[in-house]
Amino acid sequence: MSLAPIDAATLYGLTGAVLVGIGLYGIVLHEGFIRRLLAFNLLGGGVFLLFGVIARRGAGAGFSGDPVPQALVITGVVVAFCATALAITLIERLAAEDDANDGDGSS
Amino acid sequence: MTPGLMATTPGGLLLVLAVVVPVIGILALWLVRWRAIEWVAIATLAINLVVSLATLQAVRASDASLVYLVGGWMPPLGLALRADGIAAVMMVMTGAIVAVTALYARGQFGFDPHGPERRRPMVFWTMLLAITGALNLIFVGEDLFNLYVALELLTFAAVPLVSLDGSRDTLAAALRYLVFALAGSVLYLLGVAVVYGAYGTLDLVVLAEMRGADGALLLAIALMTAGLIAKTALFPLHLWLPPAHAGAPAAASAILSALVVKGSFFLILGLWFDLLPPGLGAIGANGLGMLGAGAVIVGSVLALRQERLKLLVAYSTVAQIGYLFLVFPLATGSEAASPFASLAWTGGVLQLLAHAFAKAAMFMAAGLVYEAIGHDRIAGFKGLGRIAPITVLTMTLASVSLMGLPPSGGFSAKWLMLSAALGEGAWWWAVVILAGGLLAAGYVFRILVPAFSTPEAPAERKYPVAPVRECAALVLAVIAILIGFLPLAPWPLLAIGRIAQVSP
Amino acid sequence: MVDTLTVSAVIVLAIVAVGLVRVLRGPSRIDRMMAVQLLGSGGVAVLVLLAVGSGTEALVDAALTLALLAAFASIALATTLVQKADLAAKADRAPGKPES
Amino acid sequence: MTTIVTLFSAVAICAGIIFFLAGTVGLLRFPDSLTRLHALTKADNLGLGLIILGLLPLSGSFSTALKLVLIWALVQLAGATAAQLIARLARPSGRGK
Amino acid sequence: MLDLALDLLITALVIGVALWTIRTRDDFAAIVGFVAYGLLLTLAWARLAAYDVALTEAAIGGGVTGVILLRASVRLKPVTTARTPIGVRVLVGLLCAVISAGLAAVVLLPVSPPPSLAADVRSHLASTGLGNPIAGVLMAYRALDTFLETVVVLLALFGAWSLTPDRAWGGRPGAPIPTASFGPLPLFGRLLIPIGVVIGIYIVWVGADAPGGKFQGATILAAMWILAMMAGLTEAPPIGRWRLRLLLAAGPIVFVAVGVAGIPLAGSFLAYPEALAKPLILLIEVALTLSIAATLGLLVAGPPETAPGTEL
Repeated sequence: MSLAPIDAATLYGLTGAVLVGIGLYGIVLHEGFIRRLLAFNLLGGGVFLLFGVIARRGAGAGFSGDPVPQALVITGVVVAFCATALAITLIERLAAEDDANDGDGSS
Repeated sequence: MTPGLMATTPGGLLLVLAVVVPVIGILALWLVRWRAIEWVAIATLAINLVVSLATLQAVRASDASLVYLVGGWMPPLGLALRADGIAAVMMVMTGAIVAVTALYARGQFGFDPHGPERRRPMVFWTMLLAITGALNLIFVGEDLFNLYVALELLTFAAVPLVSLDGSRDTLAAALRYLVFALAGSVLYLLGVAVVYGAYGTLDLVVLAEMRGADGALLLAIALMTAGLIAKTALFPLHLWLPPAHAGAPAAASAILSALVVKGSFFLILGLWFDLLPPGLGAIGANGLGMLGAGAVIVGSVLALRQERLKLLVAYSTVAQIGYLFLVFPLATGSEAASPFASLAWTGGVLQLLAHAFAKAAMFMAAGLVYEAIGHDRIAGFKGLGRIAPITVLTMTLASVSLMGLPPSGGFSAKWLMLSAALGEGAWWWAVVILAGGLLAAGYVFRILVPAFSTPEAPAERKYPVAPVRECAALVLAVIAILIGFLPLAPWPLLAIGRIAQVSP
Repeated sequence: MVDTLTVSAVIVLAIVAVGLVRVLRGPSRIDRMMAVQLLGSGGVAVLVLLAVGSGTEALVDAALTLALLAAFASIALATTLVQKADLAAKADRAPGKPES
Repeated sequence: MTTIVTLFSAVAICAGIIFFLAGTVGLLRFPDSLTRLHALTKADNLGLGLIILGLLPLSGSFSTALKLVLIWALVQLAGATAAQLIARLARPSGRGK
Repeated sequence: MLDLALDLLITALVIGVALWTIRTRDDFAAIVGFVAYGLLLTLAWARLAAYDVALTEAAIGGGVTGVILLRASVRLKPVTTARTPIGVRVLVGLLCAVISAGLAAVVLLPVSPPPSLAADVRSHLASTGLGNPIAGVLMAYRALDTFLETVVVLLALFGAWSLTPDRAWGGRPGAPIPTASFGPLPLFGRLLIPIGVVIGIYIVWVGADAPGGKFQGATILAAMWILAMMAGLTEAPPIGRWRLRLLLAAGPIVFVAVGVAGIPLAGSFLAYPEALAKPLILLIEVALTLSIAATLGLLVAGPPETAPGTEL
């Protein structure tokens, strides 16, 4: 085991690691649901980047990257989108309910 | 690589059916006529129960895991499904509880076969089937990413059940649950990435053979465990659970509390006992045990302070989940040949089973109480025994198991864990188990004492309840008691096919 | 030539990145949105520069997708804002409320 | 011949970059939303347009060149529409009419 | 060196935008920052030579996710919350920094040689008849993942629909939109939608042998459908309509049917007979594209808010 060369993969790997920290911080500390959802997506982006770096380093057999982690990222991105859409729907519905309870619908 | 482990076994197709049958049920549900949806769902769940029983029988008969290589592709390239003894037991537990819940929920949520299509029944039955399929996949999945998809499936199915009622509070509870669950999933996925980067495979069996004591594996397991703990609602990440489980309709609460939180727990079990090199996990196992102990105490104390039955039962779930995590220090510390042959392992599985049946019965009973008297404030329970005798009997039997009085599944579980703790000289865990039992007695007697007392004025039953629904809840409570008649010794069944055993 | 195209990509990205200061400063939603739209066009430019530079057809497709969908986002926002403004105007004109 | 093509590409791409620069400067320095919008459309239309124009001779195949033109057309179309909608919102009086 | 400069610029921007998204107090500014993040990630994926992922990110991360977030930001009231005490923030920050450091260590001390399934993927790819290795992973080796993913997408839609107010069940998705025409929008829609549909189909078609595929193509088609709804060119169908439900379920049904047919024909669930592998996979992809496009479109449109038959 030796230190990785400073190349694109390492650079994006470190970025992924930093993004995970940033996203986690936001998920834990933000109070608003929209902001937490954004933090979740930032964190997700970092995780996917790490998969991407693993794929890049696993390039071989004539492929520019290991196709398995790349395929996992595609699945992951779609699932994360669905989660975001479901959460947004829930947030909007909750806000509508709160508005109705406030009496007046104007903002 | 052990060749026998990596080929489809006879009966392996059962595992595919366990995953695919509920999915086909969901698709059918949205395409058949409105008046047929209950029958489609119940038929699907009946088939599912048969499949899970057949799986258990096949595992017992062959004394080995069932394996299916999906598409004929061998891991690590392809995905394998695998049911060992404990997975088969979990499948049967799930199959039985969802099937009984279906009988309990039939005709509920304003279902009118002759009226127009309604939201609540459509959503409830869809999500019930989805939870069944997702849990089956969690039990038989062998690939960490495949399991991630299963976890997401479980989350997306569970969240709409929380907000089925549609009120503001349940929407808020559902949203909070979703945020916890999503954060948990993404942490889990992060661990998956680290595992793939270090080993180039996500298959649990292959990984168990390759595992070394390296930092990447430890980091990955720490991340995945943290994510799964958030989904299991282990103290101190339990805050989302009580409002979510108490706000859902009774049939949904039963499934959420009895089964859904067990899915992520099952994965933690797998990670710790199959992937972590023996000896390395000792500190972590004690840490999990301490969180579990915290959950037992804090959950029980909070349950004691609740005014509403459903919230009390929900806090009781927080406490009972705590017991499950005592397995980690107890089974790791055991001197048995393998952790799976230890008293604590069997005790933990019994706790999981007994809690599932007792808690499902308890939530269903809570729903019936609400229907009978129009509220679930404990202060107003006087004379309940007269108006709803079967329901009160159900609550009593379930309470016996939750407290851990003999004879009941809860008693056997706690007795085995207690013996394990004392056998290892770890008396502090024994103190936690006993204290938890006493606190549980405290909170269940708060319900039962008024229920059995005679009211000043004769109480009246407000609404009629179908006897079949009362019986459904009773059946689950009786099963929780019957589990107590199983022999108080390690089950050989639970050790069948455990990965750590077959690979030296 | 490849180097020249990469240099161009770096320069374009750096330029539009400076434009992102508008996201920070605002002040209005429209101002922030415009900065992202500029980043979108710049991103498309970077992708096509890299695509032609490396001869990767797939990147042209990615640029095509980005071009199709990036502006779609700003249009969706603008549409929603217009709708909201219209609804607010309707509410303003409702009886009992004086025209502002 | 190749030199001329290369020269053409280089000039076009450089011009494109200059328009992007102008767009950014405008976006940052102009006083209000409408004038900033004006600067933005310059970058969108001309900046990207010139860069794509410069890349066309280098694209290697007809289909790639076609896609490049399509990309430009899409950004142009969407940019113009978004600009109109944005302008409608940015107008001080509100929604026109 | 030059390449590294570009990568440094992209990574610095990604991190900067992420920090902005977390730090700003304004919800809308945060969302705009996130949209920029999606755009920049597309560039990152391009630089990592993961072209399929770059396409996915361009379509989903840079496209439709931004749309739903931005729309929500306009509809929601801004929430201002008190900041957590500095001590807690520092503690959480430290914990996050530890996790980042752990991951950075994993990145900086890679296993050598790096583990990879690329050779395995290559050696079996011929039997699937596909040229794109990603498609091979998604449709053959890990077809179960993909099948279940389509169920996840469908379930997310049912979950969103479950939030329909009771009276609106069976109605048309989405908030009632005032039928005012927004000047250039219908014209824009008429011009863009045909082009977008062609591009979407192209991306799906090319996916068998080159970067592209059903999720990316379906997302583009979904975006075009949403555009048509926004421009007032079409209405979302009522969610009670049987044909709509068949469209949503068609993808998973075809997938599971082919999968089950594999048991007698190819010896295993989700296995394809070698001679028919490519046509069968294409059949599944076409069905999935339609279902996923419809599902994603409806997911963005949101649950019905008005009772059936009472729309504007």
